[in-house]
Amino acid sequence: MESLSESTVNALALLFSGNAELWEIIGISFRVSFIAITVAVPPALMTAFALTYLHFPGRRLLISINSTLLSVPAVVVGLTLYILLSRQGPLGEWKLLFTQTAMVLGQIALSFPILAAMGHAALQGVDRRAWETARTLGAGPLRAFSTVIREARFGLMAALLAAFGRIIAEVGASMMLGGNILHYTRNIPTAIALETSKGEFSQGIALGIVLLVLAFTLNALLQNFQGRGHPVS
Amino acid sequence: MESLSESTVNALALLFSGNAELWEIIGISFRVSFIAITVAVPPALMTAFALTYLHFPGRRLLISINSTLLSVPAVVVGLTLYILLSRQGPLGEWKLLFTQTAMVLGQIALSFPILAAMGHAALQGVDRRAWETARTLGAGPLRAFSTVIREARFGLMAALLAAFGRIIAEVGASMMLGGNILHYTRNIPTAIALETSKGEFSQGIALGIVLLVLAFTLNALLQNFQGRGHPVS
Amino acid sequence: MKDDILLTVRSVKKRFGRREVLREIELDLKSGHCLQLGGPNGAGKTTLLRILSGLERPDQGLIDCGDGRIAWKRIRRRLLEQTLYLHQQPYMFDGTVRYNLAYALPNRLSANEREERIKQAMDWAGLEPIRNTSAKELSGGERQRVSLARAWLRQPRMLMLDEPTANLDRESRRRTLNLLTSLKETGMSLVLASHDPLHLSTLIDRCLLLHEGRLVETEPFKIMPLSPSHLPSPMRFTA
Amino acid sequence: MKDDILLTVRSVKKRFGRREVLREIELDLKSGHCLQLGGPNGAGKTTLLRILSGLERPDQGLIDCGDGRIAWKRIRRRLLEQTLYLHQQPYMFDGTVRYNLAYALPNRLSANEREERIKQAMDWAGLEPIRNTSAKELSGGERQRVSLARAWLRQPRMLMLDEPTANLDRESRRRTLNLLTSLKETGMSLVLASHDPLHLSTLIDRCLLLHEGRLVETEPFKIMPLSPSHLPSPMRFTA
Amino acid sequence: AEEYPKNIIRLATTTSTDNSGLLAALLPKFTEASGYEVHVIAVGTGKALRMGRDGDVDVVLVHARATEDKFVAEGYGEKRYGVMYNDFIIVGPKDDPAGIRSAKAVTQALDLIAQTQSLFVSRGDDSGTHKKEQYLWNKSETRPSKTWYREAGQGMGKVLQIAAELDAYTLTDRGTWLAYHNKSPLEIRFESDPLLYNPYGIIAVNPVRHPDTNHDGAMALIKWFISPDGQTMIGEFRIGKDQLFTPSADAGEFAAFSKAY
Ligand SMILES: Nc1ncnc2c1ncn2[C@@H]1O[C@H](COP(=O)(O)OP(=O)(O)OP(=O)(O)O)[C@@H](O)[C@H]1O
Ligand SMILES: Nc1ncnc2c1ncn2[C@@H]1O[C@H](COP(=O)(O)OP(=O)(O)OP(=O)(O)O)[C@@H](O)[C@H]1O
Ligand SMILES: [Mg+2]
Ligand SMILES: [Mg+2]
Repeated sequence: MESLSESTVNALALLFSGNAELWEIIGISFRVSFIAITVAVPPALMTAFALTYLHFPGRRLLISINSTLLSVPAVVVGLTLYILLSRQGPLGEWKLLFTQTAMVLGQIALSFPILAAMGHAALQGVDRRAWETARTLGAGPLRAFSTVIREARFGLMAALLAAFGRIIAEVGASMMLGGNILHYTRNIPTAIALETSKGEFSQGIALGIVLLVLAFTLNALLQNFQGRGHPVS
Repeated sequence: MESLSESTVNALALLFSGNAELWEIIGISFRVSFIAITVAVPPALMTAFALTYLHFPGRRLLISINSTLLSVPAVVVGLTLYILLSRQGPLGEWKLLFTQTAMVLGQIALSFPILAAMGHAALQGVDRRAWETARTLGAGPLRAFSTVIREARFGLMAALLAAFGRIIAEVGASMMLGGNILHYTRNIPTAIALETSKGEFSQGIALGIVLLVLAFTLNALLQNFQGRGHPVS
Repeated sequence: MKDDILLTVRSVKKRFGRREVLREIELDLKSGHCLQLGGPNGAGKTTLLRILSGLERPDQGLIDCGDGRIAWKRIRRRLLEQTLYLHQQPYMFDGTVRYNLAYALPNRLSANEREERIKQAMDWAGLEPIRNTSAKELSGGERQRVSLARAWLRQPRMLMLDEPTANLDRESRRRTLNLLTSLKETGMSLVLASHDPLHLSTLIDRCLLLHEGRLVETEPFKIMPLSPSHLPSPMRFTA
Repeated sequence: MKDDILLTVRSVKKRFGRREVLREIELDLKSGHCLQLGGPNGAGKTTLLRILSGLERPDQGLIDCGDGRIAWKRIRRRLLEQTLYLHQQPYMFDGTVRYNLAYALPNRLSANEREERIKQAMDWAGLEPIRNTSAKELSGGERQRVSLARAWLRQPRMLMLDEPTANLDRESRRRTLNLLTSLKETGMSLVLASHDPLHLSTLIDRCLLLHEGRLVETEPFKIMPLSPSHLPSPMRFTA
Repeated sequence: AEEYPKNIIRLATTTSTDNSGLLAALLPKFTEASGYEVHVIAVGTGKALRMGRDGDVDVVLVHARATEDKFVAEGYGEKRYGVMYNDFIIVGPKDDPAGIRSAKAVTQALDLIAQTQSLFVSRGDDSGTHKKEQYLWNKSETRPSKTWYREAGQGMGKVLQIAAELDAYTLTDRGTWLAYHNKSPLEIRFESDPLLYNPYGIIAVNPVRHPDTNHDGAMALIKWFISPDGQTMIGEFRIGKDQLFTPSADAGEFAAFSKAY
């Protein structure tokens, strides 16, 4: 068995030598997940905000439902969308199955509950005087909203990273909705699943490491924007 | 194709008629995930606490690494443990591969970064005066620690739910480490994956619904303990 | 401009759970007047100020700030536009002192004007040396000063001050008095809840006491009798 | 018991970033004494009290509370055991008023004793009517009173009071004076940082002024000169 | 560490044997007869052999003749025993755009697909089926091209679903197809060519290399599979009225086997 360190080196060499197929797979992974998270964030933030600041009937139920959605297996999300998008399904006309768009839809569905639940927890942690001070200092609802988000940015960033981590690494729904078709819908996690299903473990690990390196770079970049990383005490 | 509502009804009927095989699968799912989360929570809390309250060199790096771990695909976690636990691997002596213990290990590895990252965000949101007030009122470090945790319980509960949701629904690592052996290591997500790979979509959906119903019940119970679910403003 | 009534309050009620904090609040607030709100701890001063600032919703009653009878949602928006509430324990946004001051500036100003006004506010509040300190780390008095400086920058029509001089040192109290006096002269109305109104006594036009959820008139400097049993029955005031 | 020195402080320094807040603090605190700490906003009063309570770590210097020269970690533990710091803006735990009071009780008490003492504390602070209210919702003065009641329940050897009478109504101030006086008579030492020491003046044994990071002695009631240029050079005090 | 009990046999096998329901039908009988319990780990052929190589399972049941022989030759497995066979078929859209129905040989069918540039979905996962497909393309005159050839990298069931959605052709084993054909709009477009023969073999993991595998159990299972009883049951296994597998164990092999164990 090729050793772990060896395959790491090989993977990084591949990465930096500009192996086209590898970069294509990476490109598909990030493209799909970026689009998904970009689409999911605004409504998830709105939901989190509504759960935090609005009294409305069914609020608690909604919170429960949302946390429950966290436990929906990716395969079930994938399956449900699959049934909707398949030829026999109600949205079969759109012919979206086995396209990147279908993967984006799956990843939106997967990231939304994480973003909403963790966003809710983060906003709940912000002192209500933040909102009040903003409003009383003349900020309109929109500006006050963005101020509260700024105050909660540490927790919201954690939410973003968790959600992004979940979907960039998620294999069940992507496999089902994208089909893992080379050059079209094969992304890093489905490629890893394929390699390991072939028994090519070191290839799988290598791809995993590629994902890690890229995720780490991204994290480091984001943390620079984040600011308040210092300890509380 | 059987309709969605029909298969839901069938699934619930199965569930309440006490279908032994189904309940066995459910039992394995929850047993494994409960053990995993129980083992993972204390060290994850400690880590979150250290990241929040202690200054030490490499703190920021550790935070970055932890968030990066969030993006490790479950298959990679599974694969790494697989290689370690396989007969050829360094821990092959233990003969853990294809046992529930291996699944537990995989799920611990998957839940730890979520718990630590979200726990960190939750603790960071607690006013530092909480810790100080506890200490100055005569609480020892341990009691002060549990007080801070109590103050952060809303966020910590979100972390717990997210982590539990992730591992109860996770298929990649369980499949690889447990082997999806009927009566031994087949849990709900691997059963779903099996059914859907056979094209038995309605069976898959039915199992997904079972998971949802159970997760929802669990959530509702937990929320009762949680208390502070009311809106901030 | 003086003697305009900016705010009319009629039979406003507010309860928390089973405790009726405000039972029957009647109040008229005139332009350029300063009203002192007295009452023991938990009497409801903060609650009333928050209602008048649009931050808390009354259970019942009428508030009119010049638009007649309108829905609470619109009243609330009007109140938020016209008043500024100075929290009893001011909240600092995560950012520097300068960021916190700039927050209160109206949008329409030019960059130069903004700089100019921030500088004036810093000078007035003695915040120049700590302009780049994180506002979350400030001392109690410094927070209070940032809070007052923000009020000056915002320049609302009505200013609701909740214990503005608590935590302030003697010099800052003097400056606060000067500030509030000059603001009042521009026609701004002030409502002041304070257990230490002595420092601001020259400012106060009328003293009201919150007693059992009602406002009763009282004499300046006798605003906190130990046993309020001899008080007159509640009536309506024009401040 | 009196005249025991509970706490010796020598050349304690503390800086935040580039600002030297405490430069050279020298202090001896005797059992049963009350020391008033003056100084303008941002002088470092809170910082000093927090250091003396073991909540903040000084950059340098010696603190001895009866164990001689020991490592900061151990000093810190001793300080936390022996002193109680009353926050300038008290923190309420998420829970009822009763929960917050019970928190401060020593563990070794029996259930009956606990009930008894909580009841006494509530009576003293007038918290009985709101015993089951969520402490996070309390008014400013009510929080301050809960905070003082917690101090009474804990009964430490030294009490560091940061603006204990801010936000309190007149009656509560009177009661606070009584409380602190009786605590002092039991041999407890008090350090008091306040911009309003008038209410507690009968309590104070000595007044110190934080001036440019040093403690200088001053006369009671002259603790906040507007221009501190005429002050004597720094020296050592025994309070 | 928990010792894996000696009455348990771990069998790594391809998804086709497990998903078709064959093992579920057979193994309880074996357990009844022998007392051994079988833990089935259903994965691709490549991974199943990998598990055998690493000693993580006791016995493998797969269908990739060349790889199996290599596995034995390299000393990972003891000896390959033939168990049964079925055959591969090409399924495709009802209207058969490439017109392969009339093809004389499988290679010709593939050439037609390539010439008409009809969509073709490949397993692309190094499975036994994928290896067979690559072998067939090599025999044919044309080569796949990205424009009409889609490598899915998934199991047979998934590939059938993808092909159905895309109106594409694909190569499948008959067993999986029989399990799926009710749910699929595709139809058999080409079958019956000697090149499409698909034999299954069973191999015990080499006990010399991995002494702690359950070798006795593995041998018992092999014996049962190739015994007349086992063979009859394989032949009698049906989905609907279709027979999935044809038993093919060598009677001579069984005789020799019975003597040895
Ligand atoms: N959100 C709330 N939920 C429940 N009770 C509340 C809430 N807000 C205030 N109260 C209660 O209402 C009463 C009035 O509070 P308020 O803050 O208005 O008093 P106050 O007059 O400002 O007192 P202080 O002088 O101490 O600041 C208090 O007893 C307080 O506990
Ligand atoms: N954690 C911190 N980081 C940076 N600066 C700090 C920090 N804590 C306090 N300071 C600064 O140190 C100075 C002293 O603060 P401190 O709270 O001790 O003042 P104080 O004497 O209590 O003032 P006040 O009368 O306003 O309460 C202030 O200028 C404050 O901004
Ligand atoms: Mg108040
Ligand atoms: Mg202070």
